[in-house]
Amino acid sequence: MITISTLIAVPAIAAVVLLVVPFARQAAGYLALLVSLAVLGAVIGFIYRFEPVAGYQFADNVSWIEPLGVRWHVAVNGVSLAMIAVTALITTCALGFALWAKRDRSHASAALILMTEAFLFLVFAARDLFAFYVGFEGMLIPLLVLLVVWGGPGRKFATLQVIAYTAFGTLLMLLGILYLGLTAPDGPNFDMAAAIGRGGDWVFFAFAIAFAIKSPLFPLHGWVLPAYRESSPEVAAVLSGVASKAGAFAFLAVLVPLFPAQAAKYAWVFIALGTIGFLWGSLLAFRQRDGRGVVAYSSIAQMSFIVLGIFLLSDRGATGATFQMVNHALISAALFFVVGWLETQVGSGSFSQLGGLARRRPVLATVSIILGMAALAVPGSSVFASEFLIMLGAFEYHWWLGAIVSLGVVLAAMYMLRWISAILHDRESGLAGTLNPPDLKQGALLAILPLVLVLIGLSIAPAQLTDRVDTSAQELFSAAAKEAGR
Amino acid sequence: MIKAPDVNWLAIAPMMTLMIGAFVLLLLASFIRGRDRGLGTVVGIIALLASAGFAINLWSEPATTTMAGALQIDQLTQVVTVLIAGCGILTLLVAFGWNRMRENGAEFVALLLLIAAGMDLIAASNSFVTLFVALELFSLSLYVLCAFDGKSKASLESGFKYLVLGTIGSMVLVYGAAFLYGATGSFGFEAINTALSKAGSGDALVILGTVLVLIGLAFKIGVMPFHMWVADVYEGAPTSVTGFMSAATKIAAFVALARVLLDALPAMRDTWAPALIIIAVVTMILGNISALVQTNLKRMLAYASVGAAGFGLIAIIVGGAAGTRGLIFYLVAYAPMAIGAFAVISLHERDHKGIATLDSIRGWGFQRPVAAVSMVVFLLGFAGFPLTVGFIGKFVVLGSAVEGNYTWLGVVAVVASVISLGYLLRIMLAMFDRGAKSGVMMAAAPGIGSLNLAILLCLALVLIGGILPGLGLDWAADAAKSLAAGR
Amino acid sequence: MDIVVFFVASVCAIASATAVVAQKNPFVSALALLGNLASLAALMLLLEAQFVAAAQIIVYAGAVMVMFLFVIAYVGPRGEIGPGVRKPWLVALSVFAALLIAVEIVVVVMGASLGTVATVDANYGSPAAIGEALVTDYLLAFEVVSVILFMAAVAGVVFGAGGRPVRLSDDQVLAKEGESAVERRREASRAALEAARDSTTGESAR
Amino acid sequence: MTELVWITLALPLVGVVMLAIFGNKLPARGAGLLASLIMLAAFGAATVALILLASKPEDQRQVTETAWTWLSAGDFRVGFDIWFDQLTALMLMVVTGVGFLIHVFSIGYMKGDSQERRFFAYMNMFVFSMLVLVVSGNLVQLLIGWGLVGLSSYLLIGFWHHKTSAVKAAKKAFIMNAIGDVGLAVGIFLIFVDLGTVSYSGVFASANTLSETQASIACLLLLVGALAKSAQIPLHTWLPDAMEGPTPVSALIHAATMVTAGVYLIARMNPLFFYAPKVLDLIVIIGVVGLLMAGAIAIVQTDIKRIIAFSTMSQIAYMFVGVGLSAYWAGIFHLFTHAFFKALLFMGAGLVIHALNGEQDTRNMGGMRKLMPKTYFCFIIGGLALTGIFPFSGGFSKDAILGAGLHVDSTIGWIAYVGGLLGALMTGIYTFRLIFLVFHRRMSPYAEKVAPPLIKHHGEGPSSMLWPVYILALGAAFLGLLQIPGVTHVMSSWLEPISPYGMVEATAGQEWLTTLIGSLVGVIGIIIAAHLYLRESEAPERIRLGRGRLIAHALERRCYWDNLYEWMFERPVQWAASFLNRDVDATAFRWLPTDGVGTITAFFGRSVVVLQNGIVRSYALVFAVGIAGFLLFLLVRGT
Amino acid sequence: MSVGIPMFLGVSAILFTIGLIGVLLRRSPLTVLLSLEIMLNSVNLTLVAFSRQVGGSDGQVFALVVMGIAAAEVVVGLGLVVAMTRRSMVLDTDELRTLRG
Repeated sequence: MITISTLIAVPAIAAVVLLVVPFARQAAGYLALLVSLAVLGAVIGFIYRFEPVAGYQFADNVSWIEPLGVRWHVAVNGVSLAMIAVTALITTCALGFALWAKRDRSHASAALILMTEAFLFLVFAARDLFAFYVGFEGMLIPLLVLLVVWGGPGRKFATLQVIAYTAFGTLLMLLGILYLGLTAPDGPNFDMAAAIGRGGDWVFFAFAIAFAIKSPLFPLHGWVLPAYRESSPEVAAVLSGVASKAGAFAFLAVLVPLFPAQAAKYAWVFIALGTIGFLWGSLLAFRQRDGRGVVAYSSIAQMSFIVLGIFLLSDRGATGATFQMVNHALISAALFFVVGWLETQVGSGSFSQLGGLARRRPVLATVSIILGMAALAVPGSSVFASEFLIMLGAFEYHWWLGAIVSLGVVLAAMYMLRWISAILHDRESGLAGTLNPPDLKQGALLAILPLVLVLIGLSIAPAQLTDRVDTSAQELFSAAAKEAGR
Repeated sequence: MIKAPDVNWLAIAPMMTLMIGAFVLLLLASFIRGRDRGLGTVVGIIALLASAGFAINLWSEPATTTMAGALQIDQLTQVVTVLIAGCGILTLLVAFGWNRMRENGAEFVALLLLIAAGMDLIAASNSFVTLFVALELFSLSLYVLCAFDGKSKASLESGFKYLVLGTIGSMVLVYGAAFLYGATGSFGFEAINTALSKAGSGDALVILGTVLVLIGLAFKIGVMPFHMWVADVYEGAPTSVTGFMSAATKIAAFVALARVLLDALPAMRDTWAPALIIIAVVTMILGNISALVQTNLKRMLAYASVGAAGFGLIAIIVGGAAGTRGLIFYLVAYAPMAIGAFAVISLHERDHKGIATLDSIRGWGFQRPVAAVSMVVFLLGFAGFPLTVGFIGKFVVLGSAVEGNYTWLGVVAVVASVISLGYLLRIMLAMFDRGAKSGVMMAAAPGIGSLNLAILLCLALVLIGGILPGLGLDWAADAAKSLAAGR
Repeated sequence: MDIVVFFVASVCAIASATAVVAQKNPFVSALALLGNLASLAALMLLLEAQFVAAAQIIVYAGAVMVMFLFVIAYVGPRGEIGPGVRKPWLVALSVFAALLIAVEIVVVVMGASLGTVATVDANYGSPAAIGEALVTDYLLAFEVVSVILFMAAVAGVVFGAGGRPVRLSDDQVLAKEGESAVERRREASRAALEAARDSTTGESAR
Repeated sequence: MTELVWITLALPLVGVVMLAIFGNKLPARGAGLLASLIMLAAFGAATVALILLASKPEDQRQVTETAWTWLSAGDFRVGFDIWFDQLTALMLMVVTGVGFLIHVFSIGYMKGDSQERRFFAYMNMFVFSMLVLVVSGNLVQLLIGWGLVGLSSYLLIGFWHHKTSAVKAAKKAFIMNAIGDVGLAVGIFLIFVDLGTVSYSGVFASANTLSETQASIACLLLLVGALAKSAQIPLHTWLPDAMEGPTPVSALIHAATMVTAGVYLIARMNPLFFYAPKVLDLIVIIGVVGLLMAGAIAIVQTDIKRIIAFSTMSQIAYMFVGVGLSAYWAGIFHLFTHAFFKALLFMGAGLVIHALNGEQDTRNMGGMRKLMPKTYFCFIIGGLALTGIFPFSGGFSKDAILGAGLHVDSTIGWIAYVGGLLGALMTGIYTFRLIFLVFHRRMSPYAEKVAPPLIKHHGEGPSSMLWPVYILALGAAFLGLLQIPGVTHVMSSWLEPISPYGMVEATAGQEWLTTLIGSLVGVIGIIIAAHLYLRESEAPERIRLGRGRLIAHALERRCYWDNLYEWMFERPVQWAASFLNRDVDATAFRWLPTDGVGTITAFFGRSVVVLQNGIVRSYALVFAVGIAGFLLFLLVRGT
Repeated sequence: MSVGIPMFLGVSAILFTIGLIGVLLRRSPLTVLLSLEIMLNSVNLTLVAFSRQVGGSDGQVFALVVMGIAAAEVVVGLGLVVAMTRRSMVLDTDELRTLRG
């Protein structure tokens, strides 16, 4: 029987094996891919076994560090299972892309990506604050090394900025976790269930800042651009696709249920920041000069929007936010693959070096347009469905909030169209004109295609996802909603 | 007829083993010439293992005092003994390939054993007299070890600086002890505690004594503003010694501080707590900030250890069961990381045949991936990342702060920790700098095997301690009970 | 009577200590330290610590100082050679800080309510009493001190090992310290030799 | 019956998928044939469905069916629905029928373009999107169709993506439509918040619970969507630019189907608009202003397709007037006839453009009558229908709208009536100006050089291009007969049931009167056009530079709407984005918390280690100062 | 006994300070070591004085221990000075500045 613990352990162990055993170059990459595929299969198994009812399922709960009252308690509900599934998918694609891109020291890079996956699983499944923290901060380690070793030319400052920034928030949260765990009524107890409602305002904000940085929520987004710009595409995909979701997920699955009173009291803060961030990111994405910049700022916008959705403390907000997390994960990962492909083929992601690539490259054009259109939430896309839910929630919160947020959608249309045009349209110019890259095919396409297909699937029947997460999401915010009198 | 005091030989066996080991080694070395290195290492490791063995053997024994009450043999002593023995063994492995070991290996190992004995004595000390002699035993030997590399002027310079400043520190400590003696009539910790808890804490003489003692010990720990020696000495001393110092000295000095403040001077908390808070805050922030601008790795890590010492002070300030356990575990956790990091630097110095700087290690990580990855783990441990023992150390200390309503100190520690990332990451970045052409020639330097072994041992300890720290925490909790505050 | 002895000894102690610090020539400083030790021994006698006072003379004057003098003779009785770092504010701050410490301690000890001085019997401070304490209550300290002294011997071996001493040639000194330094060094070593000769003759005369 | 609707809906999607996946394996012609055949099949299915619907008793002519729950969150559930009633059936006919003809036309028009398969895939996708829009049974699905047609329109306008102007136009259209989508979405939110449902049946059933304010705001927001999609003031500026797309696209999307979606929306939501009479009045006013403005602008344009585009805008404004007057059937009727005659005109224009090797400027045309007599003939029919001359189709439908204005007999009604007649005059002028410029007069040097050899080679066009034109010409000529005042009333009675609150329908007398006046006005317009443009004369230029120069300038600059938007939105947004990015974000959020803090700390670090100067006595000094300081602090504090 | 213990303590404090000033101001390593000896002695005086005050022998024993350690310290210190001389190092503490920053 595969348990959640196995799910976490398999990629972790595989990572260690890959690091230690000297495999031949390609073999390591394929092995990692195989492992991640197996994990993905197991996750799909979980999805089938999952019952869309309240509460957490598939729990593993054993003592871990007895003297500290730390337990290894992992379990999933609909929301976390959705995130785990998307993590498994994106990791697989990232490994595939890395294999295609022929990264040097492939065994190490693959191992680190698998390690990230394991940490992310832990974040999404942990029901113990200590374990949660281990995952939340631990995932920085492989990402850090990936950034340091395989990063772009500006990786030095990027690494410093990213790690210091995110670690700051995380460490603040550590204080909060310690408070919750050590002041438990009967001895130290880090279980999340035991921490509900015990934290004060400062603990709440310690958690919130950590999550806001990771998400990233405006105005704590300074690390995003360097991180996304300097990491290799598959790492950027994992980073923007799922690692950042850890923050938003934690808002929904940790912060809101653990601090119902504060969540209700300070919801307006996050709604305000989310709104500003949504508009801010959208507006600034419009002025970026390269593909990564646009994806980075659109991520800021989207993540702020997700946080906004979470703090609406309503069905629409929470389900929409979960859904949007999945969508944005798929889209930003795929966009990074496209950008990464462009960079390998053209040697630059700068808009001034691109253009006219739609000619004679139907696959690239189709993929880019599908992704772009999904990103700008063209009605009928899965992003539209999720954004629709969040906006509806915003509208239910207050009509003017819905109205303001709507502005962001228009801005999103503007920057995504600019992205598509800059890559695909006009005459071939710059390096793209000189190098005349081939069409997107085989390896890179295989990495992108699953994401696109899942997006299309979710567009056709988004209820397949929302039905599964609805109950869980409702459970997460219901206490806070009650506090808020909603 | 003077009746000599009873001696519990079993209880003092760990220290005795070390001292006897030192004598025997020197004796043997005078007969067996030219085999200094192997002989020293073997005897040293045997002695250290034996001392650790004796200490473990004593673990379940109840706490006793011996040598006419001069020594207090309890679980804290045992933990420290085992730790110091571990540090010693690792240091011997690190030092094995070092040139000086061929010439004066026996002396080196003998001094190391004496230092270890001194440190064990500190952990067992029950009065200022014992504390002082133990402190001097290890300090004086350490001055010698720092200056051991006679060919290097930097080494001599560091030894001399350490000596001058260290002596002032010792004098301040004794001076303070004298005032406490004058006020209470005794050097014994328990007697002082009894007298002070009766008399109250307002007496200027006692305050004077407390402050001077505090400063003397603060000097030994190397916290601001009494840290000025640290960077220079760490940089100048032979790297194996630096590693040993950063781990073992810290343990000894912290245990001394804990014994003095928590056992002898709990009544003076109003005096020393504010001082320690100021020291801790300043040290954590400025120590790490100073490290930020360094380019010499040993120096950088020296400042890092200053910062880490400030962090350890939090646990003493908080006190209580949580604080003392936190402190002891933090020391346990810190040791393998520090020794490991300096071992890697040592390896690099041998590869590079020169000092380790951010420039010299550029790209080195690709040549020695195992060592470099281990270094990354150690550095992440310093920064307190999960799955390293450093995280658990940080966890328990911060936990004690939060529990003891010193959360704001925790926030300062967090800020300091983030600053520390600034330089820790720079080391990693430099090691894995793809662009740089490493000028290092990978000559087959001697003794790399034992060095690698030491690094891997440290790595294993750091990781195991990070993933399954339960046992260590139990030990720390038991050892904490040896302190009045820990009960 | 006690007061007179006290003041004389104190003034001697302070004066000789000042001399130690103030003298340019280490040789002279070392000799001044002898005076300081002697004055302190006198003060200790006033405090009825006969054994300690005796040990002070024997250990310090007899052993430690001799060692000092040997080394001073060995390295040459050079005073301060290099130009040094001269910053007036550094000096001022040093003196200020040291004086501040002195004032603080003096204020505290002078104002301390020490209570009555304990009455002691004749045995107090005698070699017998101290000796007994050393082998009973302070057996450990006693033993450890011996280990430390043993360690110091090892240290001597460590520092003494290696090649023969290298004296700087004049050229090297010149290169290092500039022309005037050579002259200064010669001057200093001559003076030191003079002083050494003086002191030994003086002592034998006494 | 519903199966047939599903089939109709699914067929174009199948076409898209097949073209996307197997497109590369098909021969070049195959793509067009496949797409057209699919359209034919869809048209057939839609026709059968219509017949089946008509064969039902009148009270059962409305069917709904849900395929699956599309989206759910709490009590919010949206299904993928069809809602099949008289209006839907009519729209299906227009979309598939006209769509089929245009597909066929495209086979010839796009021949030789290397991107044919992509074109037909997009075209099929557009049809699918439009069908989703019209068959939807709930507002969210409507919005999906709404957005997807926008997307298809974007793709097709920018079909020739190597042309910068085309890409720009596509983006502009998309963004304008996105604004409309958002307005519509917000309207839907409001409806859901107020009524708790988004399905048509639910909304219609509970619309009476809304207060007038609520209903008005909701309808206003829906109107925003309608205005954007139908290119009405003030969201109309994209339509003329959209003519950068291939001509069949203009015919299908920017004349026949998509741009009329706004009219469809208002007609569809009429039970809701019933409770917002002020909004209906507003629609009329917007319509009147729009039809006058667009007509006036059309008079001065020189690009053949832009003239037709402004004409389209003007005609849709008529439809708005119609639905605004609650004469929904009249609006839809005009939509229906307009689809034919406007597609006809576009295709005719396409033939001309084809014959002139892509030239669109009327100044480079002239005298084409002799070269392209069939086209000329059809164009004349289309022009007459557009001008609304009795008995061509446009006349009946337009006069139904104007007659409704007369019938209402209120201020708004009179505004609509008079404005509509004035619009008819302009329609006459610009339509025949276009015809005269293109087909009459002397051939321009360019046309003389290019056209004859092409015509000689191809004829007026391949049969696949000509036959659709003929069929459309038939429709344009005779479809008006469906509704001869006082004689036939197929349209009004067929559409009667979609409005539970009844529709405005003029009496036969009013209609005949309107027809008389309307035709008269149209003829006057034609005469004016003939006077000014039939022969080369100085008159237009004199007016342009003389007394009418201010108006002419304004009209040539399209009444400054583009400039207004540029200065009001585009530039401020760009400026703000640049400023925020370059100055605020880069400094306050990117530099300050990361590099900034780093720089500051490093500076402090360097200051701190200044003390560490290597001199042991200064270390001792720090030590001494520390001792002194702590002693002082703690002694003072402790005692 | 007519001289109060505080007087002795005061003298020892002054001696301590003088020793400290020596360390702070003098640059010759030998003088610095001598200054350290002064500090040691002053501490010894304090110990002895307090021993008299308390009436026990602990203070005196401690003073003896300090003395012994001082001897060892001098050995190490002087050994270092000798070693430095052998390495041709300039005997001036201000010149010992290779380690800094």
